Amino acid sequence: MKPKVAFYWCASCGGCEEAVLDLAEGVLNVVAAVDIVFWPVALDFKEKDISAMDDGSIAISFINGAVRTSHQLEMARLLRRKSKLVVAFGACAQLGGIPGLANLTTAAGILAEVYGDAGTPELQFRDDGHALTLPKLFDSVFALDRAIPVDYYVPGCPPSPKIVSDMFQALLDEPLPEPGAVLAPDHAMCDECPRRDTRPQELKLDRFYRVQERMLDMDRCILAQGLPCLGPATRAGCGSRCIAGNMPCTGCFGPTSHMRDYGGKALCSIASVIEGNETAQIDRVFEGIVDPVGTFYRYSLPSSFLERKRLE
Amino acid sequence: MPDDFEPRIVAFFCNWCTYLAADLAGTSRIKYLPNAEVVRVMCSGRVDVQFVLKAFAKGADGVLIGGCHPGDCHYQEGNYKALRRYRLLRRLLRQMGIEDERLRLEWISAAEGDRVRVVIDEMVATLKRLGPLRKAEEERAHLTEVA
Amino acid sequence: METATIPVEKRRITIDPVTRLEGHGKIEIFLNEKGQVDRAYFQVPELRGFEKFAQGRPAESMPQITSRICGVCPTAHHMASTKALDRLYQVEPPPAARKIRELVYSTFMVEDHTLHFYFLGGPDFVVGPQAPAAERNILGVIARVGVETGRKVIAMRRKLRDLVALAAGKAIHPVFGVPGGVSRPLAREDVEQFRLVAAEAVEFAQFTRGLFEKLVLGNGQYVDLIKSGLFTHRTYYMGMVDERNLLNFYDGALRVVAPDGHQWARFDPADYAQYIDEHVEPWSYMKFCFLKGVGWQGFTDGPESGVYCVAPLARLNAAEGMATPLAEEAYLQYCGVLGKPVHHTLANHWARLVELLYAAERMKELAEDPEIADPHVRTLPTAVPREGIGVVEAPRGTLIHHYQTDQRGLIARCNLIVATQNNAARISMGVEKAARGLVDASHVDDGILNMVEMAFRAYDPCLGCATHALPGSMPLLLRVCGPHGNVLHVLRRDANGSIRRE
Amino acid sequence: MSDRNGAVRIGVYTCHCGANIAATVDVKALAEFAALLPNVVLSRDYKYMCSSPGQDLIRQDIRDHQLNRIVVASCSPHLHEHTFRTALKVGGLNPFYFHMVNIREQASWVHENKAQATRKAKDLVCAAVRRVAFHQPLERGRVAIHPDVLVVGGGIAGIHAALTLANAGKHVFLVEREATIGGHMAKFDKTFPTLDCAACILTPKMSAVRSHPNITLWTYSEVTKVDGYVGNYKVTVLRHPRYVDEDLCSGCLECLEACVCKQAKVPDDFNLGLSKRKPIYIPFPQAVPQVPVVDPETCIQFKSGKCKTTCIAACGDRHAINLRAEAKVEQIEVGTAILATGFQTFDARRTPYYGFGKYPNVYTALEVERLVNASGPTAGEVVLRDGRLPRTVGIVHCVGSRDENTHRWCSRVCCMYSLKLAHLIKERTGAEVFNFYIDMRTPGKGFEEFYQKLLNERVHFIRGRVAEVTDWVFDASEEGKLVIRVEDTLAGFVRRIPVDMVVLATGLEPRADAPEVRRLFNISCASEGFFLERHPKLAPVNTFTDGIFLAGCCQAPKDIPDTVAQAGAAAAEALALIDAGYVETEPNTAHVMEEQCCGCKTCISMCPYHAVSFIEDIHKSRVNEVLCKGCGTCVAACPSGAIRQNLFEDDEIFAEIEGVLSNA
Repeated sequence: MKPKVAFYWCASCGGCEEAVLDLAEGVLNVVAAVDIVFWPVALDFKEKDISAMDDGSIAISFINGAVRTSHQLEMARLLRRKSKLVVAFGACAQLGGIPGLANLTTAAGILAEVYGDAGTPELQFRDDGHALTLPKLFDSVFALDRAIPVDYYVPGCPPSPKIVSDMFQALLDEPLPEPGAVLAPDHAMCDECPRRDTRPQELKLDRFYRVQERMLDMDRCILAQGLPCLGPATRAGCGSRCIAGNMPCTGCFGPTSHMRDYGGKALCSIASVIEGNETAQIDRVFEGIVDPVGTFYRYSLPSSFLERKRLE
Repeated sequence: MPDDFEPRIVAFFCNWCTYLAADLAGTSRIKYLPNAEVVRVMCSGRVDVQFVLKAFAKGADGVLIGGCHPGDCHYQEGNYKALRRYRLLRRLLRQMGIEDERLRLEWISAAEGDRVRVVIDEMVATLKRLGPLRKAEEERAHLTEVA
Repeated sequence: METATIPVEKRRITIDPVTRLEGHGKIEIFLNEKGQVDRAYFQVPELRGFEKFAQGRPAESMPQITSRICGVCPTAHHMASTKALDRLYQVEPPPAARKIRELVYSTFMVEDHTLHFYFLGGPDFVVGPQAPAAERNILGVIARVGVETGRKVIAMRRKLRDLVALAAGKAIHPVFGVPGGVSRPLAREDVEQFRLVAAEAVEFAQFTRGLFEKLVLGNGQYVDLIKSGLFTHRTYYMGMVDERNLLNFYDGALRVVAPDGHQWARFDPADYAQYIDEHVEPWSYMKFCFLKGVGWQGFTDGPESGVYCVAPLARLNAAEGMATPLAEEAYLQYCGVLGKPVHHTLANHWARLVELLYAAERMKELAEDPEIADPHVRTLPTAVPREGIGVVEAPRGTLIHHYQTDQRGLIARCNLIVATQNNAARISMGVEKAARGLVDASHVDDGILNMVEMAFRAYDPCLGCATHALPGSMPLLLRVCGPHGNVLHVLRRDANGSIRRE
Repeated sequence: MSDRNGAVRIGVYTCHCGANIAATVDVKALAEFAALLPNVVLSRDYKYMCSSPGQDLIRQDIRDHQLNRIVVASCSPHLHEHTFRTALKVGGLNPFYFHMVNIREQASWVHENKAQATRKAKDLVCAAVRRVAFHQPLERGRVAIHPDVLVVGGGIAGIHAALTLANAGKHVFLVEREATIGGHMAKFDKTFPTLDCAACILTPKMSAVRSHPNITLWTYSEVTKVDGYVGNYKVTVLRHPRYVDEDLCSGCLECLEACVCKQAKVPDDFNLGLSKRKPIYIPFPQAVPQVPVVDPETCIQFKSGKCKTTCIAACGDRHAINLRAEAKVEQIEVGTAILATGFQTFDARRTPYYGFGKYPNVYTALEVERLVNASGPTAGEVVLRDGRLPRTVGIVHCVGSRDENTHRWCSRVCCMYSLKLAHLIKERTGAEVFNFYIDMRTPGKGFEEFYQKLLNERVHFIRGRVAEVTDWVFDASEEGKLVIRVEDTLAGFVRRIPVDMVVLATGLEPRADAPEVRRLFNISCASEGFFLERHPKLAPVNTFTDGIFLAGCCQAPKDIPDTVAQAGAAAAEALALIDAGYVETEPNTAHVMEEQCCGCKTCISMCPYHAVSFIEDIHKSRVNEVLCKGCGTCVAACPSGAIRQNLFEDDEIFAEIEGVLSNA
């Protein structure tokens, strides 16, 4: 009988489901190979409905999105219990993703910003006797593996079609990959960059540019052109799509297995290839990097060592 | 903040200058505060930004990087690499709500035993003023929402 | 978890989750003692706070950051954001850049409307609202229209998305938008590919239109359903139009027509704040938009209520016609059958196909424009940034990005009004109306659940896709409770579509 | 964790270092604490871990308890890391399964509160225990030692070191900045305390250098660049043109006679300006090499180009004089280098209250050395500038020594050379000689006896720091004299001593260019500016840079016997390396994990030693482990973590960080 699989989303954009649909004709093969018991929306989340299923009766749960509300946490735990394997699918589940930038603020901060003085929604509300509830918004966004144990990771925002099809290959056939593996090459993206040979050996940047500050050559190393391109620090497998779009890598495929804090390591290396031995000169060079956290932790703040901005 | 707050400092000292300065402070029996604990590296250029972040994440209230004076690096220019990383890292930490004073980069030569005392004592005083980096309770509370 | 534990003191039916732009949606239906619907709520229980964490980010990163609001229509956010940057930096993109943007955008519109018709909303008609849930999905559609057509649809989508990727870097979360232009020009061979696929797209749109005529218009039942009062609300409508008041997705003025079809307002999108306001309900994370000039009167329709809607139906109401020949023809046929303005929510599906045709034709026009391959695709901005507003017509309706920055172009304030917010009030009304009309405690079945769903699916609330994507039905649980919350009976529709009473 | 040798079994040893540690750190508590740490199977404390019973303890335990990791909490790794690694090796364990915790220099010696010091020691031990678990077995590399030696500085230290090495059959390059070797010693007349003639003992050694087949002598030359590493230094030497070819010149000195400048007008540096020389000159009669130098500053041919160049004519067909000669750059390879760059004397103008430069009859000791020297400007006559014999002479000690305002250190030789000069002046002039001293320091063989001899010679000794030297006279007895004002701390009142001649016993200080030389050879200076030895007692001639040794006053002020002894020691250290034939290198080098390297080239520009190179055909970086000095900068810079450093692996450092913070 075909393995039962589930797809679920937490705090995410739906791009990951689209990434699966982008297998196009390939989707039909996947559908043929598995028995999909959930797609991102599942049954009413109450304990008793879920406990109706036997623990571990789902072969693989593919969970995308970060954990941001009590409701998503509950669901993630539930699926963990019901599944033999849980796959953190996409940058949000693996690293926290762009919604993870919310770790620079708090739930209160967000509600205040969004609703201002128009009044904020309440977790429990009675409207002429009708009890309505909303799940709790956490102060922090969490990568999936901070909430539940994760067996495999699929990087990318979104994962590239090749990565997705390789993933199905890898997980539907024996032998399974190493537990905890990130299902993508374990070297940095520069290696597959079409412009890799144009990177000079002696790179010493005397300033960083913002994208609106200079025209970019179509065929020269983008870092060498002064834009902080994170290709050297980012796991390969994306097919260097952003480079093809003539824009710098922003790191959605996250770290290789030899980095512990993606942003810290990326910063460390970018800061190593600049001019300047005096503080003033060095600071001038870095002026072009106006938002270090947004630059180096765009997809990975919740999975960084510090996890979030310090609470005031 | 509790009055008995004792800041924790992780100090990355280069083998050839600052670590020797600390040795000299020792042989000279110079007395300084016991809040800094030294991790020896061959050169301040080895200090990976990840190390600093790890230290802060694991409970350090301050991090001190000690290297050779500009031009004096045992490896010629490792200390400049350290300086460059430090300047950018400072700005990142600021965004994360971590004050500049909590990360300090100091050039201390093998001859400057007393400088070790001055720097560490100063830093401890500053950190006592700033208070603990992580206000343990609430910070843990929220980080363990999922735990 | 709260939702699991709160006591129900009235009879309730919970449809949880349904989904929308930012995560999940939830419908709560409360019955009175007689078992009739007392009140229904469409709740949005999640929020990611882009407006907040956008603060401090450099404006130029917003096109890529905000595209993560939605992975189904990232191109819409990317484009609205990029246009906001043009205004922010007061820079005019070179003609080629402007055309490349609209070309990519049109390509995206064709693709997204195709997705919705075949994968999401369409099945309701192609397969039929009463059909077993297990068939009401793309596979059902394929079964109905034939594998060949099925492959054709999938292949079409693939080609379109490959083109977006070719020009914009990635189909999901594009990267090509920069203030004052696009990051890369189109090479001749790129343009050639666009030409070929554009021609196919027009053909495909015509084919789809034919399919709709055959399957839907040919079926009196469906037409009646579309026209049924259950799915009718007389509200205001908003959409983007060009200088001739013809529909445009990429640029133009916003036009609002009253329930009687007359122009109520026509304004520069940058002035949106003078016309649109947001209402907050304490039981939902989603804000409900309404027309300032008219005012918020609660969840009710008619000229006195500021409730309005966007998306295909609204756009066709707000516009006076289509800018391309075949689309214009389709538009006239549509008005011929339904009149104008059209107040039937389910007509959205038909309107979408008219737009599909327009998007394909527009794509063809631009692909054949000789200027499109001009290598000059960027103007470097020089002005000091302060404020910028960018608006496009997303597949699901008007999308507004509004940024204020400091001198260095770091975001200070960010306001985003997404399509589904414009529709939120009308969706809630639709759900409640459908529920009132269909649900009663003694008789609840799968078809009824689906009818209720259709009330919001017609708007294609962004990520509604998920409610319908493979393998098909949105699993639902419907519980009818007696007084003091004792469960009378539970109807469960499982993922495989089978219905079980418990 | 290492799986190289099964489960990790750690032994932790806490050293008391007598009371040095035990007095401030609760060693018992520390040992008990360590015993409970993960993977620790044995924890001991012992009085002196570095002693041989201490080391035996480790060896024994490795066998008895199958320990495969060792942590010793004692002093600085700079002191005993090698000792303990050797102990591991002898115990049959790879020496790098070891980590040392510095709880003496960094805890017991610098903290007072025992509880706090102990708490800190615990954290440090905890860090080491976590770290050592990740250690990997490593092999030391071997680097062949080039047998040639560079000696910098041709004073007595350099000369002695060069001769010792040359006599041992090693080739020596001796580089001297001046036109002659001999250094300060060549300026002296007699040496204390034996009063034997400096020239008599020095000049034979100088000519031995000149004639020695194993010595390449380059005077008038400077080291401008040093590359490489122990055993394989590449040195660049700049040889200034002396305009007289050393090989062609026979040292007849006829050119000096022939010079169109009949009168010597140029102040003679060798005699500190007390005499004059010609534009073409030889520093002093016994100079080595015996080859004149042309001073382009003053030579008419250089200034006007219109000289008859009689010197060239005089040289005749030897053609040794070539006024168009240019500087030469020599490239040499050596395995080791000895720095014997010496000292400079304190500039007496920095103590204006002693009147040097103001009153003609105030001299520095070194000037008087020249005056009393038979081959000096006055042929040994001690006369004032006006030619009079001094009747009374005052010698002021500690000028620029033991002084908060100038130098705090004692220059060690001033007391003795002051006594020597007092003796010589009295001998030559019969003058009354007064010594003004703070403390009389005569710690050395025959020194105290010499002092007694002077006392018997009726030389006056007044204990007290001189306040000033002035010509402001109070009465006729002081008329025409210099008055020395001093508080006689024995008599207990201020005295005014009128004298004809004042001699300032100026101290020794580091050469002005010591910082440049230090950078050139990548060594350190101590706070006062003298070169820093590796260990003040155990490695007094070594530096922290392998293969670079120190001799003489560049390391600290010392007298001739000590200098010569140290020069011999430095030579012996060099010989030890050379005869071993190779040196073992620390294995803390970096290496690229090629399968992880993405070829981004970030590392290439990180390395100042060009140890990292880019292999085009495989598109990866590679580290040359011989060139790599193990700084780890490329490791930190590698964006994807594809470069690792032995002994400083990320795993190890992260474990250490978590360790020190384990009870945070």
